[in-house]
Amino acid sequence: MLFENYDPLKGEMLQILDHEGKIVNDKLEPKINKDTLIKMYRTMVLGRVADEKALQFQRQGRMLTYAPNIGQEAAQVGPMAALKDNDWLVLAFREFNAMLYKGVTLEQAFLYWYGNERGSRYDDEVRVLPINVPIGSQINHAAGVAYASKLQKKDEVAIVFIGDGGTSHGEFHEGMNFAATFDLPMITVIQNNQYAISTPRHKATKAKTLAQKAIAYGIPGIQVDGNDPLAMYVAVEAARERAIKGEGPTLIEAVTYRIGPHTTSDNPKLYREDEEVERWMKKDPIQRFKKYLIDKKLWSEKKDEALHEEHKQNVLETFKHVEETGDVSLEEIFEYTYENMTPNLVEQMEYYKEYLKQGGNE
Amino acid sequence: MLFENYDPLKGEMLQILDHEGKIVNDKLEPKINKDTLIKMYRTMVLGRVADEKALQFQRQGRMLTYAPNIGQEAAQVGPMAALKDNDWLVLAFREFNAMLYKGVTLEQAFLYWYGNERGSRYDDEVRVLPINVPIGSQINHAAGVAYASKLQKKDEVAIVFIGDGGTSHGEFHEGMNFAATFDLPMITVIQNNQYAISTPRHKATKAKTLAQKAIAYGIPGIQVDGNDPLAMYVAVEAARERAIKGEGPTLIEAVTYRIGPHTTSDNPKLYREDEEVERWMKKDPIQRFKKYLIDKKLWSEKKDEALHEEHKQNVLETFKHVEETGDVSLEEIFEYTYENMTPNLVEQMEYYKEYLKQGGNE
Amino acid sequence: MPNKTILQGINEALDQSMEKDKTVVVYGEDVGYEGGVFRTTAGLQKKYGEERVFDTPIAEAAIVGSAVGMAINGLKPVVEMQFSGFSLPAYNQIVTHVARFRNRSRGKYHLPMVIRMPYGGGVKALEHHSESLETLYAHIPGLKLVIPSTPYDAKGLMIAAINDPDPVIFMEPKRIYRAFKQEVPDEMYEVPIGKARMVKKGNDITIIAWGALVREVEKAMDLVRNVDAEIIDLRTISPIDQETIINSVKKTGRVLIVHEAVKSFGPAAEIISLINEKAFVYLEAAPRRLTGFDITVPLPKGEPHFIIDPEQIAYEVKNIMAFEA
Amino acid sequence: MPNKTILQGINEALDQSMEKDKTVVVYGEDVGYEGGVFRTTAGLQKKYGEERVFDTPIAEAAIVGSAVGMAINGLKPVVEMQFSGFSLPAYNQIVTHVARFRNRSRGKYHLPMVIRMPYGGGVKALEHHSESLETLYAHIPGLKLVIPSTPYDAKGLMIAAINDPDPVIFMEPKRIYRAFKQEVPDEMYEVPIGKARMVKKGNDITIIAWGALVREVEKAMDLVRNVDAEIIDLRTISPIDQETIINSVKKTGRVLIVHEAVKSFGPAAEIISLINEKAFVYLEAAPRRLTGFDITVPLPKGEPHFIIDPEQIAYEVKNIMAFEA
Ligand SMILES: Cc1ncc(C[n+]2csc(CCOP(=O)(O)OP(=O)(O)O)c2C)c(N)n1
Ligand SMILES: Cc1ncc(C[n+]2csc(CCOP(=O)(O)OP(=O)(O)O)c2C)c(N)n1
Ligand SMILES: [Mg+2]
Ligand SMILES: [Mg+2]
Repeated sequence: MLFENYDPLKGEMLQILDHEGKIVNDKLEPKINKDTLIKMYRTMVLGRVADEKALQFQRQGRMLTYAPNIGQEAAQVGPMAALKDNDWLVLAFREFNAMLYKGVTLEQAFLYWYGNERGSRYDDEVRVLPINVPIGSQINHAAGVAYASKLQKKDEVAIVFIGDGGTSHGEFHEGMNFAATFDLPMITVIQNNQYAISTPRHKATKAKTLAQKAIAYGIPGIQVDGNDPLAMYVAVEAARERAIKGEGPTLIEAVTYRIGPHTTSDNPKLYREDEEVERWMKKDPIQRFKKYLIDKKLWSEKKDEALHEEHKQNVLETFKHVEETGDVSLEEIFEYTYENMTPNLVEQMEYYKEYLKQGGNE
Repeated sequence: MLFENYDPLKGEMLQILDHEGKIVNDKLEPKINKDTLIKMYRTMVLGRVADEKALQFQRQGRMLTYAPNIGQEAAQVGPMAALKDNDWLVLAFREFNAMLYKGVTLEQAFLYWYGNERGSRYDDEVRVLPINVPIGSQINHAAGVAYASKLQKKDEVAIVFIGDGGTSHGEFHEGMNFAATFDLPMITVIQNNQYAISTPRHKATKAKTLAQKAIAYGIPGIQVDGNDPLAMYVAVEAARERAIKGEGPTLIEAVTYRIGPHTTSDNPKLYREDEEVERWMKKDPIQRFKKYLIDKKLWSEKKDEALHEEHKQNVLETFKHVEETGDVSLEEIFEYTYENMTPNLVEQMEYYKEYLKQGGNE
Repeated sequence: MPNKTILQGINEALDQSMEKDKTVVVYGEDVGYEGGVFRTTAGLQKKYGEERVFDTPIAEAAIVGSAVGMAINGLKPVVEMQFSGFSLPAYNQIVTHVARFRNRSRGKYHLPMVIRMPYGGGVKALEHHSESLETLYAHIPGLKLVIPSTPYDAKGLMIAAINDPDPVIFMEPKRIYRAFKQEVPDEMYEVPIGKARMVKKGNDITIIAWGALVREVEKAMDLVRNVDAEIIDLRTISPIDQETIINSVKKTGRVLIVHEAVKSFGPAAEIISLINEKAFVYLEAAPRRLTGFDITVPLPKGEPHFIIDPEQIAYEVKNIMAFEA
Repeated sequence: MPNKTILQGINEALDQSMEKDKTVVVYGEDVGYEGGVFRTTAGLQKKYGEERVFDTPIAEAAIVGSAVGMAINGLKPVVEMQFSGFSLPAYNQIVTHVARFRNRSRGKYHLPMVIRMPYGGGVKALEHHSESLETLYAHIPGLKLVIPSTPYDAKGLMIAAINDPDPVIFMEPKRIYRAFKQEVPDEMYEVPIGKARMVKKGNDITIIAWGALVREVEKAMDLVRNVDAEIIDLRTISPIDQETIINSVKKTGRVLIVHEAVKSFGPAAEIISLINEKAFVYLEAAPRRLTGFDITVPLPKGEPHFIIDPEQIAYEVKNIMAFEA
């Protein structure tokens, strides 16, 4: 239903909450309970504060590298709120907010960017796959997770994120087609943040929308205002329904913008105008959502200040813990190659220990 | 124009010459000169005769393996007739008729299936790339050829073939998107012969048509009756015009059928009904085209008999030559790895010669 | 005990594993309805249904990548690459994910999965159907690479591979899929991964081979008089069975490694280096390798030059025996 | 002569080659407008236009596969894989096409193209940004594999690679992109592919390295007294310069190979095997290799264990010098 009403080929885009925080589509306004709304908002603010701090830590040489999510909070938190706990989240790498919402701890998330594999070992019950660096390849993982859910008749779906740039990759095509062919319970969210590093979206494909790529797989595709958490919620909720019913995957293009640099090694001034950034800052998802919550009497400026302060302290403290973890031990880099260390690996490790014993220097 | 009138999403398919050999769309009937029409027909019959003989040779243990094209002649010859000599043909592996039309000799084409690399060294002026085994990868080659044509302002296009099964491959996606992004002069023909080995087309993708996959790249896609040489001609002619004008690639789905086995190692009875084959035999492209030519007074049953006989003799004689080529020399398997043989390769070859001298056995 | 081919051994291993363990799924191009282009998976779809045994689109990265996801979510996928040459589109998935998920997630996720692929030459096939790509998998930490050479091992190693908690690349020597039969128990059993097979004890020279070439080595030794060779079927290429190799070389002092893969940077180089590291002082002759030439495997009319036969092995054995330091 | 970094050497080689030869095109992810994530291609798009220097979609198979087509149709493409770890999605194209078009077409088509890729660890990067994948390319017949270790060689080898009629994989040791400067001529010149560089003559031990580790070997030899090492910068991994290696080992009788790539089935194994084949009787000690461990390159907080430093090289040199057969 929803998907038939928003045809990407006709340039239609789903929006419920506009840039000013006004409901522009009250028929579709989702009935989200208060706690969930607050959790959504809290996560977005935490994501924002953590991002800003992480960029600082990196400039201070304390964080290794970092890929900020500023401006993309709604595109991540909206979808997460529409899922169930047992649904799977399959990551690309710019889904900090989604991770936090789904139960990855701030400490784990930071530890990863700090350069420690432990930052990809989320708690046992947290159904989130680690950050996935090779562009596009995560789509196939999600398809497999979803296949297993379906075969085992588990009532769960896999949601997978990818960037606009990632949709050009062969793995995107193979994974989408695989999922569609077997009617798998998968939801793909493209965070179209307009850039792949320095390459603007329009230089990566001639398709007018990324949502229309769904047509190649015979599945619904929809363009959604990715800075509108309510629209993202509604789209994912409908996609989940399809998925659970056995109707297969859905492709959701979240139209958003990467306000910050690609990563801390990137200088966006090389390839885009400040003016463009400012234009998008006016569409800020957090401001918009805050107004909505205040209008609904669920929030206030005072609470907001307190929340920012709370998160700031949380972030500072957490990062302190992260910094205290120090280096990874020699044993640990060997231990996880196989279930049991091979004789060859034992030998290599022992050789190195012997070298260190003889006064070797790391 | 043409492409706007045939929307794959509406289930429209271009046909000009119907199963009975009647023109059903006289506005679109192409004005092909007599010589070209005859060359088209002669090539189709040669392709058919060669295919049938090759299957025989293989059963007799004289041909290594073979992938017949029976039923797909129009899907290949129609496009070739619409091209110019300096256009490039980029092959998958089931384009025997296209190769012959474009100037690959029957002997070369047979030599390949006989198991000799010389069968992929076509004459210097023949702009055909060798048979390409890794499914899908040829699309990227065609995109590159087309890029070079465009950059060097050469008035030429690249046409590339792929099977229905091949459209599921990541390389198809990457190559199509690359070509579309840079508006390259490329034409992609999908020979949708309904099967990828044993896997039917509908099990490989949920897309209702393969032509609609064009939408993912923002380019036109069209479904064409692939057993209609005139429709194929017209579609490719229009696509070529777009390409030469700098408007980019076009995706043409030729709806056809593989009457024979996948290759001589395949037993299609394992996965499809004879009845289905018979149904498609009624749509035979050669019969249809013959009727058209006879109606146009360009052909006669008598000429037809003579042509079959001529081709039969030609095929038998050519294959005799092929069989006389015998084995490939030791030098030859070493010579073409690099422009100059490395010391290592010289040494390996000399070592083996020494072994043979000492009475070694190949 | 009934006699079975390698192909039957593998089919039986898959069948019995699927029977026993509902989480085992088998898929790939044409493996379902038709039962595989070599018919290795024949009968399985009928028996276990279209959800557990199925045909996929032609998309190797999707086949392997989806197996990663399935393994994470409770299944044990056994996927087929139609020929080892067509595993390359999945190489990114195999190297960047299959090999690494355990390490990446510090053990939270691991991937009990098997990637099967017929490999090797001598079957008069088209391009990309004859490669021996052991090195590409053996060089990658986190993968295991297994190659059976007999029906008994084929069945036992496949069962072991499916039960293994780590991902296993399983290369099948297609040239000998149906070449001969051997007594193979009807019951399930495992042949341990990581252990070479002592084909024949001997004192004069150690000959190491795997896959289709093991039998060629055996035939070669019928041609060489007065040389008492110790023949080792490596069986697991990675992790390699150092112990068996080193003990043998310490005894014989001479060694020949035979493989179809091309020579340079190929698997024999690793074995020679291991021997240098662990048994250098025992060497009485320079270790040698008899391998594919450093060229693309020729099409069938040129392939006879490339194929290693018993005569050539015998020639090399004589060369090594004649070596005097 | 002006002093330049490796990065500048490569940039200049590209610039001058494009200036001289209109058929040279340079492209890849972010190489155009921005000039590359390392800025290796900075300035080229401005100078040569968007048609000859351009950004592509994120699609490595398309980048390499289109280069194949361009090379066939008269261009000399120089493409970038953003990091060597991201060359894997193009691995199918590289192995099945780039390496084979000449042989497949019996010389009708050949591919004068270069695939550049920053490689190696020690830059505190995320996963897949630190790999050393030499073996994957050196093992494939039809490819050449070049790795410079100095600014002078970087420029000269890149020019040679672009002029080479065969496809060249050009791995760039990103750790030392800007680490030091060297006098580099402003003119164009070639450093021959297939020839190692004699870094330092010596009599006691042969040390072979390449890329970022050449300097570490030099530093190591400052730490070891009384050992007169012959240091060879291999520079071309394939085709390998047998002559230089073998002559050196015949003189020294002892050898150490140092590389960042993981050990098993890695590049050092080939060198050791060559030495066994050609200089066995000259060996006075077991040849040894000092390499990456057989694990996934750790993230930065564990990477120091993995990185090979001068102290470790010195330790190994002492071990080898102490060897007595
Ligand atoms: C296969 C592969 N190629 C290249 C890269 C290097 N790379 C990292 S992020 C990135 C751009 C991704 O753009 P997009 O998909 O739009 O995601 P965004 O960064 O905007 O979130 C690239 C090219 C990679 N990680 N994987
Ligand atoms: C990458 C790759 N995977 C698998 C194969 C094996 N294979 C050869 S032909 C074929 C089916 C091709 O089907 P389709 O594209 O429809 O072409 P058709 O054979 O029908 O002409 C397959 C799977 C291959 N050649 N390349
Ligand atoms: Mg983006
Ligand atoms: Mg087909």
